[in-house]
Amino acid sequence: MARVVVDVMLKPEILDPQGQAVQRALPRLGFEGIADVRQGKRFELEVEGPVDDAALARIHEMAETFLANTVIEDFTVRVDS
Amino acid sequence: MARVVVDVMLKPEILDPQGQAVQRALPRLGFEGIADVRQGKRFELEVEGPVDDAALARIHEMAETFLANTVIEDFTVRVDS
Amino acid sequence: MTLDTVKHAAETPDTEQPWAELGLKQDEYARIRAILGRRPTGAELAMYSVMWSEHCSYKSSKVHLRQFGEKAPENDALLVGIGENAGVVDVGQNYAVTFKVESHNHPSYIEPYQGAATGIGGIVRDILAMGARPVAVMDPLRFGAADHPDTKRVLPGVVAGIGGYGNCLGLPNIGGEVVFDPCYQGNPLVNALCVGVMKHEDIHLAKASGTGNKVVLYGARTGGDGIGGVSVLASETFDSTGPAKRPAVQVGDPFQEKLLIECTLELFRENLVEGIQDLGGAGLSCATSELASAGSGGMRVELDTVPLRDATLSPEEILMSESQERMCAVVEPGKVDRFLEICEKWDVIATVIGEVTDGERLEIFWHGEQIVDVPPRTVAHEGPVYERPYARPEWQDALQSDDANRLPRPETDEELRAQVLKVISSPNQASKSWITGQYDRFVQGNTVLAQPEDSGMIRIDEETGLGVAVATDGNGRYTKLDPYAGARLALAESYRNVAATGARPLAISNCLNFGSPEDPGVMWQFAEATRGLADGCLELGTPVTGGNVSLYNQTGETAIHPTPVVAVLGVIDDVARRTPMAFSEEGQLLYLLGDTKEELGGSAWSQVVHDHLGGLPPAVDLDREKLLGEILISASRDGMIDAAHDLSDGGLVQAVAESCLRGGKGARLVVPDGLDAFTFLFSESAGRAVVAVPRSEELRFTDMCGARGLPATRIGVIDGESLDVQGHFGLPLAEVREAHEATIPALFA
Amino acid sequence: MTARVGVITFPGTLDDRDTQRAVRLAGLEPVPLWHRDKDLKQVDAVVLPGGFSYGDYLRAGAISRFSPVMETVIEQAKGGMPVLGICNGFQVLTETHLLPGAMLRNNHLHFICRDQKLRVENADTAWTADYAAGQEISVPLKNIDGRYVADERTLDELEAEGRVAFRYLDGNPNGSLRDIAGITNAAGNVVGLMPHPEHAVEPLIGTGRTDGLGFFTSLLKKLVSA
Ligand SMILES: Nc1ncnc2c1ncn2[C@@H]1O[C@H](COP(=O)(O)OP(=O)(O)O)[C@@H](O)[C@H]1O
Ligand SMILES: [Mg+2]
Repeated sequence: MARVVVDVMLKPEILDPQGQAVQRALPRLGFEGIADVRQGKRFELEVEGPVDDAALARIHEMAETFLANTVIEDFTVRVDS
Repeated sequence: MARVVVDVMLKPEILDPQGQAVQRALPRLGFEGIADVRQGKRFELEVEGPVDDAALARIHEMAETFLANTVIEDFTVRVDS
Repeated sequence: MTLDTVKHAAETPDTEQPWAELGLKQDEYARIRAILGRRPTGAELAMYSVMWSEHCSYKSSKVHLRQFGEKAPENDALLVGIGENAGVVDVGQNYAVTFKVESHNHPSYIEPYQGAATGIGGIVRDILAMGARPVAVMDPLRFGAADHPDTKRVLPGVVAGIGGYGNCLGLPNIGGEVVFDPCYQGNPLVNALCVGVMKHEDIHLAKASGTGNKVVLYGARTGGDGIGGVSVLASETFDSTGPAKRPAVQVGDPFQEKLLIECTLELFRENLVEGIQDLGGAGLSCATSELASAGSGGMRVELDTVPLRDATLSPEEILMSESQERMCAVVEPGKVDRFLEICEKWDVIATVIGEVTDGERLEIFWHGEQIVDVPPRTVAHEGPVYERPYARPEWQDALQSDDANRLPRPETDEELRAQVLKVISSPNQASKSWITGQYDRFVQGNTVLAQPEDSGMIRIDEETGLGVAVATDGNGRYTKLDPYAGARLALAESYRNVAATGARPLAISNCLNFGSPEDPGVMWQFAEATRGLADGCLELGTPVTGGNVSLYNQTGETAIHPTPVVAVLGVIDDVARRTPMAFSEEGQLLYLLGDTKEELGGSAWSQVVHDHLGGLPPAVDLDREKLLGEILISASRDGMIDAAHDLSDGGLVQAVAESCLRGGKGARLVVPDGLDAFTFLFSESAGRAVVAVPRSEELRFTDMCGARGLPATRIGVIDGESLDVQGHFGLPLAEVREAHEATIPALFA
Repeated sequence: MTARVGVITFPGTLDDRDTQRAVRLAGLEPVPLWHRDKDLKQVDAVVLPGGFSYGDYLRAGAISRFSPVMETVIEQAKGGMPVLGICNGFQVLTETHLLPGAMLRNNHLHFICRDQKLRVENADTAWTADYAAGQEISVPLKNIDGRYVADERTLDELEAEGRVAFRYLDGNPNGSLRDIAGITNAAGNVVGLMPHPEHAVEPLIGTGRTDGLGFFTSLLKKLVSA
C-alpha cells in the first residue's frame, strides 16, 4: 500500500505557542543555535489502490476541508518514498 | 538559514486515537480508500550556521532526549530541501 | 514610502485617506479632522477607527446603557462601578469581588476553538487588571439547531477552546448555559464570565498618573493578530510589498496567560503598579488612550520599542494588533527595576515603552518621528454617540397574540408521560454534563458548587467560610416575545438561582447580545431590554456593575433572538450553609414555593412539543422574587431545608427530575388542588422554587412562609426509585436518567 | 518537629497552592519550591503537583523535567526521599524515567473532569500506608493526557512486583493499559498517579469527600516514625 503524508503547519503569521515553548527550552538544555522552532502535525495516510493524480486530488481536498484548518494552517501533500 | 525537520510519530504498537478518529471520520465526509491514518508531530527548526554532520548529530540528540519520548515515539531527522 | 508623521499630515491636508474602509462614517472622519485641526496621520486614523467602532465605543448602545447608572439602586456594596474594566463589590471581611461577562461571538463562529479560547483569555485579563486573583469562569453559550451539521463543527470546538484555555489557566469552570435555537445558526453566542477576588486595598484602576512614571508593556510579543481592516491602511500608507496577509483570527497561549496572572499578582503584592490596563480589543490603541484619558497627565510612547513577533509590522498595525496575553502598567521610575526583575522571574517579556508626561496629549513616536498627537479623551471616552431610531416591529402584535396557552395539550396520562420524557430529553433541557465534564471544576480547591447546581459557589476565605455564588441566565425566546419582560425574567431567574443556593444577591453584570442596531426593530428590542433590566435592578436593589454589548449578531436580514444574558453575584457568610439541589434523603417533604399559573408562552414545552413560539412570556413580579429569595436564604441559614432548585424552563417536572437524578432518589408527587397535572408539570410561571424539607423542620418552615406571605404547597415526598405523579404516571429513575443524559453525547460525542 | 514537604512550582503549575493546603491539613509543613532552584530547602519529601507546566506544549511534563529543581529531586529520589507526582507531576516523573511508561492523550481525545473511583492496590508505599490494600477510594480526575502506556514487559513487571499502586474502577476513563491509575517505583518512595488526592481533602469542597487525605497522613506517619 502506498503512503501519503500530509504536513500541516500553522501559517507563518500565526502565533505558535508550542514551537515557542520548545525553542525557549533549548538553550537551557544546552542546545544553542536554533533560531526558530515551529510545531505542526504530520498525518500518514495508507492509501488503498493506486496513488494517481485523482487520488492525490482527493487527498488534497481532504487536507483542505478536514485535516487542516485553513483559517490558521497551511498544508502540503506528498507521496512518501 | 537552513531548515531541519524532525518528524515524531507514535511507535506502531501504540494506540493512536487521534489518527483513528481521523480515519473513522473520513468515510462520513465522503473520502473512501484510506486504510489507516497515523497522526504525529512535525518540528521545523531554523538552524543558524552550517548544517553539517556535527549539527545534525546535535539535532539527533535533541530529538532523542527531548523532542521525542522514545518510550512511545520514533523520530526522523532530515534537512529540508 | 514616507512615514506619515504628524508634520507630514499637517503639510498634506488633501491626501486621500481610507476612512470608509476602516468603518468610519464621513461625519466621523470630519470630526476627527476638526478635533485635530488637520487630517489625521495613518496611525491616528487607525486609532480613532478602532476606538470609535461599535465594539469599543458603544456608540449605538451608550444612550440606553446610561440608565444603569441613572437608575442605580442605593448600594453601599459597590466599590467600583461601570466604566472600569470590571465593577468591584464589597463582600465583607475586607474582601472585594469583581466579575464581568464578555462576548466573543463572531470569532468563535469563524474559528470555534481559538475564538472561544481567546474569549476566556480576554475576560480573565479584565478581572486581573482590577487587582484581583481570578478564581472562576463561566460560559453562557448559544448555538444553532442541535442537529444542524454546522453545530457539530462549532459546539465541540467552542467547548474544547473554553476548556483548553480555562483548564490550562487553573480556573475552575463553575457554570454557564448551553442553549440551542435555529436563530443562532450563523451567530453562535460565546459569552464568558470571570470572577476575581482581592482585598479592598488591592483594587487597581486603569489610569496613568504621575509625571515621569514609566509605561511598561509586558506579556506576549506583538504580532499581526486580529488586525483585519487596518492592513488596508498599512498598504495605503506604506510600501505595499509588505506581507499582505494579516490573520483575523487570534491564537491564544494560555500558558503565557498563566504566567501573566502569577507575575501580575506578584507585582501587585510588591506594590509596584500605579495604574494598569489589559490589552484586548484595539490593543495598544485602547490601552494607551484609556490609560492616558483616565489619568491626570499625557503620555509619550516610543512605539519602535514594542517587542515584535513579526518585524515587518507597520506602526499602524502595532497600534491595532490584538495579540493576546499582554498587559500595560504605569510604574514609578524607582520601581521599574524591581518590576522587570519579577517579570524575568516569570519568563515574561517586559519593556518600558513610554512615560507619563505633564502635557495633555497622547504622543506616539516611531524611530524618533512623531506619528500621533491627540487628546486621549477624544479617542477613548468621547467617541460618537448615536441616538438610533427605534420602533416596535410590526410583527410583534401578531407574535404576542399567537397564544401558546391555546396549543393542544396531552389528552391522556400516557401522552403526558411521553411529553415529559420528550421535554427532559430535548437538547435544551437535557443534561449538559458531556460538555461540563470537559471543564476542570475542582482546581484551586475552593469549589463548593458547580454545574449542574443552580449557581456556582466559590469559597473565598478558608477560616470563615465566606463565599460567593454566581449564576447567569437569559432566555431569548421570552425576550423575543417581550423584550422588556424578557430582560426582567433573565434577571429574575439569575437572582433566583443565586438565592436558591443560599447566597444573598448583591450585584449584576450582563452581556447584551442583539442583532443590528441599524434595524429599528432590533434597536427597539435593545431599548426595551435595557429599560427592563435597569428597572428590574432598581426594584431588586442590585446595581449593574458592568457588562458588555454585542451587536450585529445577524445573518442577512435575520437577527438572533434578543439575548440579554444576566449574571448575578451573591455572597454567603459561610459556605457550610449552602443549599445543594440534590434530593438525597428519603422521606423529606417536597414543597413548591410560589404561584403556578397557566403560563406556557415561550416555554420549553411549546418549543419541544409544538415547535411554537408565541404569546406572552410568564409574568414577572420582582417583589415576589425578592421574597422568595429571602425565604430561601433564611431557610438555608437556619438549616430548614436540605435541597432547593429553582423552577424555570421546563417547569416543575424538569426541576424535580434534575434534583432526583442529582441525588439518585425518586419522588412521589401529588397534583395540588386547583391545578391540572399538565399545568402543574409544565407551566413556567416565574418566582418559584422546589425545596426538600426534613420532616422535623416542616412546621418551622411552613410557619415562616406563612408569616411572610409566600405560598408554600406540599407537593410530595422524596421516595423510591421512580418519579411518580400520583394518579397519572410513574417513570423509573433509570428511564429518566437515560432520557436526560443520552441526548448530548449522542449528538456530539 | 513536624515534617517538611516541598511543593514544586513549575511555570504553568496549577495545583501547587491546593497541594500546600492538603499538606497543611494533614499536619505537615508545606514548603514552596521553585523550579529554578536546585536547593530543596532540606525538605523531607517532595510533591510535584498537577497543572500544565510549560503549557504541556511539547508533551506533558517534557520541558519541566529539565528544570534545575528536578536534578536534585531525581538525585534525592534515588536516595530514597518520598516523592509524589500528581497528574502533571506524574507525567514529569515518567519523563524523567523515575517511573516507567508514558502518558498519552486520552483515548476519547477530550479533557475529562469527574469523580473517579480507584482501588488502592499497594498500601506499602510511602504515600499509601494509611490505606488498606484493596481499599476503594474516590478522588477527582481531571486531565486530557491521562492514558498510561508501557510495553507489555514493563507492565508484566509492574504487576509482578506489585508496583501498580492504583487502578481505575467503574470504567476506565482514558484507555490506560490494564486500568492503571498510578504506579510506584520498586522502593516504594516514588509514586505517581493521574487522579488528584489533594482535591479530596475537605468535606464541602469539590466532591465533598476526603478520601485523598490518606496520601498525606501516610507520609506523616512514615516520616514521624522514621
Ligand atoms: N451591557 C452593559 N451593561 C453595563 N455596563 C456595560 C455594558 N456593556 C459595557 N459596559 C461597561 O462599559 C465599559 C466599557 O466596556 P468595554 O469596552 O467592553 O470594557 P473592556 O474594554 O474593559 O472590556 C465597561 O466598564 C463595561 O463594564
Ligand atoms: Mg478591559
